[in-house]
Amino acid sequence: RGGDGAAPAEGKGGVKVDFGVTSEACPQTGHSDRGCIYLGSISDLTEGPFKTLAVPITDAQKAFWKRVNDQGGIGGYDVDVTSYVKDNKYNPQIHNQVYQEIKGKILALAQTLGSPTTAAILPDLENTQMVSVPASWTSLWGHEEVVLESGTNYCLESMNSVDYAVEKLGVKSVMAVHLPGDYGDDAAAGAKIAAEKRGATFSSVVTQTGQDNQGGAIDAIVSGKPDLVILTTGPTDAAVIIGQTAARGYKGKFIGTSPTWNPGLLKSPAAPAIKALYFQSAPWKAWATDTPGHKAMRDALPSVTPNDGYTAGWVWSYPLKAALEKAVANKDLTRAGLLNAVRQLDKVDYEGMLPSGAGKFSGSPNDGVVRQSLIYKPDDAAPTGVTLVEDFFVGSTAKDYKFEKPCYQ
Amino acid sequence: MKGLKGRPELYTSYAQDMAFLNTRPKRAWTGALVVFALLMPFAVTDDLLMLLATGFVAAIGAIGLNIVTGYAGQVSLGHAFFLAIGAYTGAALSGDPDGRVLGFGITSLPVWLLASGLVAALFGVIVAPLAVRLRGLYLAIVTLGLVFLGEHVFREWDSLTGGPGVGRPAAVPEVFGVRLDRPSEFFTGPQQLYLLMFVLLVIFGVLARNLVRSRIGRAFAAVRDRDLAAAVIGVDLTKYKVLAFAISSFYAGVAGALLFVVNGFFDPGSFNLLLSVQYIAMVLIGGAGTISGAVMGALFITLLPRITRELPAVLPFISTDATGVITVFQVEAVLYGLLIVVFLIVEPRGLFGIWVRVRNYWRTWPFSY
Amino acid sequence: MNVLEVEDVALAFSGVKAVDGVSFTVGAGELFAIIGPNGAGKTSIFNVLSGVYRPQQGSVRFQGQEILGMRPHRIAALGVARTFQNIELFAHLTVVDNLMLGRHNHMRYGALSAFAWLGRAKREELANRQAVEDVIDFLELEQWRRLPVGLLPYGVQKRVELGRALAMEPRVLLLDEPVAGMNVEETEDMARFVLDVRDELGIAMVMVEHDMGLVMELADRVMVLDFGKPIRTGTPAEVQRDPDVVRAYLGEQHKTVGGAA
Amino acid sequence: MSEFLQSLIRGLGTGSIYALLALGFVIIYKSTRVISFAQPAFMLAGAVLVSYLAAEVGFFVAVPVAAVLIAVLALGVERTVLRPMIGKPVFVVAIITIGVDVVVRVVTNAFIGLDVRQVGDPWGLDTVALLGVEVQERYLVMFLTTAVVVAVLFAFFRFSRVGLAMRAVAYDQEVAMAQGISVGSVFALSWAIAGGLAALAGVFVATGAGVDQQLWIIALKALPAIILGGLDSLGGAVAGGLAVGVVESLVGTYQGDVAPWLGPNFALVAPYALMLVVLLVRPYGLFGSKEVERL
Amino acid sequence: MTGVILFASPTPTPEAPVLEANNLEVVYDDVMLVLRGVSLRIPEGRIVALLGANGAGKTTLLRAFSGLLDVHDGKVTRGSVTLDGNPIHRSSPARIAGLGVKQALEGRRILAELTVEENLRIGGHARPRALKQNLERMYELFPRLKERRRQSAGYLSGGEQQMLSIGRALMSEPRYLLLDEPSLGLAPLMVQQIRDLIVKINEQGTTVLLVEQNATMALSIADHGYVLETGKVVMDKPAVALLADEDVREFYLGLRAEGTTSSFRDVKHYKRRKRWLS
Ligand SMILES: Nc1ncnc2c1ncn2[C@@H]1O[C@H](COP(=O)(O)OP(=O)(O)OP(=O)(O)O)[C@@H](O)[C@H]1O
Ligand SMILES: Nc1ncnc2c1ncn2[C@@H]1O[C@H](COP(=O)(O)OP(=O)(O)OP(=O)(O)O)[C@@H](O)[C@H]1O
Ligand SMILES: [Mg+2]
Ligand SMILES: [Mg+2]
Repeated sequence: RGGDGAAPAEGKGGVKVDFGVTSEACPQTGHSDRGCIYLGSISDLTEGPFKTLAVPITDAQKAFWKRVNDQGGIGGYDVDVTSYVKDNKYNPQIHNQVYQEIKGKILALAQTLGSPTTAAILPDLENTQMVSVPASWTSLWGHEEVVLESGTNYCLESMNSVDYAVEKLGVKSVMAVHLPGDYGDDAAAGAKIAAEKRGATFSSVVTQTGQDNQGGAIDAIVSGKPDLVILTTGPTDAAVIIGQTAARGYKGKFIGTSPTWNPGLLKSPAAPAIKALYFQSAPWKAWATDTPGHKAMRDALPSVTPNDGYTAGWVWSYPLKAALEKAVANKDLTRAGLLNAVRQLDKVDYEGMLPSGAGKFSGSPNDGVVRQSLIYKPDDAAPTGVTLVEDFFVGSTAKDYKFEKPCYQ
Repeated sequence: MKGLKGRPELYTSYAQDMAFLNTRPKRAWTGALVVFALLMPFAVTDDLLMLLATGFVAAIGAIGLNIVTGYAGQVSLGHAFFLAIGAYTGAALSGDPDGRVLGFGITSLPVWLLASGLVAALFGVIVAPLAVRLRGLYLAIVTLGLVFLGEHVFREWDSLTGGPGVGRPAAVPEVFGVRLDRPSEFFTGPQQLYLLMFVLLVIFGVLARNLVRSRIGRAFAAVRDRDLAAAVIGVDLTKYKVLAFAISSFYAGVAGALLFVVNGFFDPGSFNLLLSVQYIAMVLIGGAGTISGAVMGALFITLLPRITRELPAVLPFISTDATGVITVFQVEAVLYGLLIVVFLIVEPRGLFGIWVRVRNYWRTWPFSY
Repeated sequence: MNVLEVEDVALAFSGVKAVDGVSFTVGAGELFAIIGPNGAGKTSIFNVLSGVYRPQQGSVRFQGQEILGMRPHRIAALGVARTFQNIELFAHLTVVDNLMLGRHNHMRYGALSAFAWLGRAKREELANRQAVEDVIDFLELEQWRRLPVGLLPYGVQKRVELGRALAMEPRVLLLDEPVAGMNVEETEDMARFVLDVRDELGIAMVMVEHDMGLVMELADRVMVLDFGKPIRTGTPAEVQRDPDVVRAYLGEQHKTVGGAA
Repeated sequence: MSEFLQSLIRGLGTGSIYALLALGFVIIYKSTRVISFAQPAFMLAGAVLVSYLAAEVGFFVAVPVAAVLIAVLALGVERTVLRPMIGKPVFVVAIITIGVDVVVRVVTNAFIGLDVRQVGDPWGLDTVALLGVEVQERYLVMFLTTAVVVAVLFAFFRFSRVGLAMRAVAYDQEVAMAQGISVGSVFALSWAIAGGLAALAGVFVATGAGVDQQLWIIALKALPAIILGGLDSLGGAVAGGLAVGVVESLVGTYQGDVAPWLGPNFALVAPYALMLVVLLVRPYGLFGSKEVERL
Repeated sequence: MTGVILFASPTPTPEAPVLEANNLEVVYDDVMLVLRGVSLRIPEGRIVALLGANGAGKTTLLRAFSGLLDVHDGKVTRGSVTLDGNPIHRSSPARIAGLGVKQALEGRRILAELTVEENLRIGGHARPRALKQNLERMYELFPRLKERRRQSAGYLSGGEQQMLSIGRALMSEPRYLLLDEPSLGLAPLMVQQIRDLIVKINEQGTTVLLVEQNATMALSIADHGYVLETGKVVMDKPAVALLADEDVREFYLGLRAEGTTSSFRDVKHYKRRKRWLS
């Protein structure tokens, strides 16, 4: 035995199905008349570095699909995202193991968190036409057919940040301080492109996660004195870097990407420095924003501590919903059918959470990629600790940038 | 010997006594195990096969660690380093020459596998002089230093490793022109990889078993039990410590090169303290100083996470909800730790100890006190 | 010809003179005893002979070859074997394996051959196993053969240690307190084995022992050490009458022993 | 020059955290011959506990209370998990402590939640001028606290019979028992002290930016420190801890100019390189006691 | 202090100061039955000798007295150990040592990494007050140890370590001292000194249980003696009576029936036979 050669079969309403779709009801939704679409999630749920993002992401997705089911499901099917949730501990090998465990039982992945982890299963995703939603914003995904990215990526976001800083803050020198890998390197690549285009000097420092590991970065900032630091680290790393450099007399600005932020930093000793020097860039608007999508999200998650991890998990889910709907309409809910549906997606209804036009998976990456991002700044009063200073915008660098390959390889 | 069931085996020559499997039950057990293992691919699903294949590879690595730590008594926490050397040698040799990371396109498994072992062994020889000078935990932690230094190098050297958070493809398992990770006419990729790893484990297991019952194995044990006395009866301490490290690293290199083949992809962050510790745990949980113990330990540690993932389902009082204060995943992680703790408290001699106990029980049955 | 020639050896540990100008020779087939108070330096002399300690001065010639400065395993390979005051067996190994370790240097095959366990490795193992069985026979160890030595009674362990040394086929055998802690019966057995080794195998021996009955009866010559210095060397009868020896070592209450001598 | 001094002082500051951590390891090692890999978890738990307590009772009450509570926790672990292992092979016990670490850490993580938690220390990132260089107050506090703790520990081991008893227990438990030493109490005491020290160190680590789930990793810095200093030497732990801190800081400051080819972040592994070199010259670290062997 | 002292009453009142094993059965690892109902009395103020072949269970008996069976996975499965009538076989070793029962472990068991003096001080753990004075006493007894006081004990010669081991046991001025083969590896002169020492401390009030292979020495100072064979007491007699016993003379004293020492050269010419085992 072994192998996974499920033959396509006829499912509910004449829809063709193969993996992860049953005509029996989902175990937890309570709609006994509907069939069930099983989606898997592989996330960083206990010990890994991104746990604090991963848990709200996973929660938000659960809420998102519950709302879908409550609103009537998808063409006679409910969606189950709770039966096959696995912990990857942010380790590629574990990621692959748990993926292998669940892959025969799911139609698609509602979440695959992290880049090296997702890279470990990428060939398999492609071979088996497994559509998947990433939990990361790297520019590589824009070039992977089976991966449904939402919003802009680290690379373009950082271009915008540099453009913003050059225009609004008069910045002349830029330093990217970043974690290694797709996350940090992708952002650094974008920052570099923008800085060069704008005639600002550019330098780059790799650092590692962990509070006591920031000495090198701090030394580099203090001695390099750049006007702007593009920060792609974890939250406590950021707090240490901003706090310590400020304590040592640094007066330039920082712009960090979304995983760099945590509202708890506003209570840290670094808070004064953070309030004075820090800006946050974002691919979409924060938790408390007034759009139909945001409102639906807050209603679906009534009693949680606001955190933009929820926002991310929620936003990321829209394209998969759209693809499923299209696949059902096509009467082909097989993996191949779902991938086909993705190829037909011209736009996705993000209920106002992303600018219109976002979610074009049908054309070339350069066509489809979202270029808008936003700038926030710390604010004690705001629910997730940040308040908007610059609404969706596309800087001149990003606007002209030809997105033909991932920024960083 | 007809009708003498239960009597100790009688030997008619020393050759028979010294044979590889010197008793009938040993032969029977081994035969049955091999047949069982070979039938496995037809009985279980691919994901389990992949896990077992990984377990077999881990077993090769654990045997290697057992040689230096269990037999020669030099506790090494540096195994992850040697695994990494093997992994990168194998991956680079067989890698795509036009790829993003270093690759030489030599995809033939026997070639890169041997090379991985040899390169790792070379590093073992370089490191071994430390072992000649240091003892016990000092050696353990200094070899741990290797892991940290190695991790640093692997993070920085991204043209080889792809860099942290990115990684690179693993070695390509091609045997006589056939890619074993791709499905063939009769078998799926995982089935082929399972069989490949099983065969390799048997080969390396037999080799190791031969080694440890040879004069070299005895010399290792002497160095372990009391090195001063070993020297006085004629064992060259330096030579055997170096040899132990070299052989152990060879095994680690081989295991490292194979370890990610099943996975297809690996990240330089994989070769950390935790990995070294897992291998030490395999050796200790299996029972230090036995080959079969190392294999059992490796399978146990490899399968443990899977077991802990299945456990909550059968324990009704644990909610399977992914979120909440204590989630099922935290329960899994805690179980992993707890199982190791409880296991070692109950049976400090490891799985092999349990096996010996069971065997002794039946041997003296019905007279067990 | 003398098997062993020790000349003016001196060894000190941060000021403590453990061995202080010791010279002696051991002839072929001779049983030479060293006695002396606790801490006189007897074991230290053994440690010098087997290369564990490096004396500050002196010379040790074994079969005419200078061995001072050689590492222990080299000296062992030349044919110097010993037993230890505190049993130094490999507790987890069986009697057979302990004895096989004694034959370590009688086998030459290397790691590759060991992996394969074919040809040379197998042949050498078998041949040496035979030699080990001879020793087992000689010392009547049959019933313990396959037991880890750690489980054996103290007296048997001492015997295994002798066996391991014999398995090395040495030219000279150093025995450090071979009957310490043994009861009468075991002492008698050990004495018998020592005599057999001399009579049947003709190996020269140096023996350190506090059991005067044994020393006086077995030794051909005795050297008495005090504070690292030899104070008297001679036949057992001469030595035990020496007043210095009585004062430093035997004590006034000591009765002359060894009727045969 | 002032760059050097600043770097040095920062190194001594973080070094004093490493010293506290190293002391915990050494105290357990001295009495059990085991390196307890549970120390990182206790450190994390201590910091988390203070982050909860400080809000209620204030930082200065919270710290000692947390140290005591973690000491009690460590005692409990010792009692349930380590006590049955008395006399068992030390490497088996070490692996058990890793299991303990996982359990304690995962449970503690559940209390960290999504936001970075703060310990509410009064120093923040404020600095004072000292000898013409700006020094963060918290580094001074760490350094002084460590000095006091070390002095107290030294006095304790010097003037009580416990220090010697611990060593006896470490080398031969049966002998120790036969002399009337209660091995259990010695174990318990060493685990409790080590737990308290870990908690204290955890709080100090957290003063800069807060507590997150990765905080425990810092505890591994104690490993090169204890080897540098010598596994069984309290003085060595302090010297080793400070050396690791200073080396890390100085390498961080200057390596970028002197030897950029070593790669950024070499400072993080520099202590291990230093440890390797020192051990080649002194196989038992700077102050460790040599294993005594003779035939 | 030689001479025969017969016990006044065979069954003394339970409160009488005495360390006793009553019908004691001890099992190791749950499977090895080592003591099979041993009864032995050590009345206060006496020297009691315990003889027996290797593996007879002498050390095991001492462990039962000092509470150290646990360390070896041994258990008392029947019978009891009582001190002045109170059972102590469930007490911790630390407590028993606190009550003044002290075992000098077999095989010296020096703490090699500690200095000679630290080893002695560990011995005095239970009696911190008299530490200085006891140290001086030991140095007087063993001048050799004083010379080496700052040296790591592991480097001492075998005999020096033996002295240290005895000295360490004496440091706590125990009420009951259980000595396991104290003369092992000691030079003849030293054996005499140890013998005299035992007599002396006994006169000063320490009760001694002496396990010895050197039966001549042991019986020459003991009041009473026991012979243990494979876990059973096979003889229980006043020391003089043992000295006169034919078997004891042959098997423990190495004397022929005629009273002459046998020569090692003709060991194999006579056959040993233990009459008490018949
Ligand atoms: N490695 C060493 N370091 C320091 N001192 C040592 C060392 N080896 C031996 N000594 C000292 O040298 C002296 C002689 O020791 P040695 O072991 O040779 O005595 P011995 O004659 O064998 O005594 P015994 O009869 O008690 O065994 C002793 O005082 C001992 O303390
Ligand atoms: N820890 C242990 N576990 C199992 N068996 C043991 C243990 N210790 C001793 N024995 C066994 O118990 C028996 C009695 O041992 P014990 O040490 O008490 O004898 P002994 O009379 O003191 O002998 P010796 O004269 O050799 O010291 C022996 O057969 C021994 O093998
Ligand atoms: Mg000696
Ligand atoms: Mg005994």
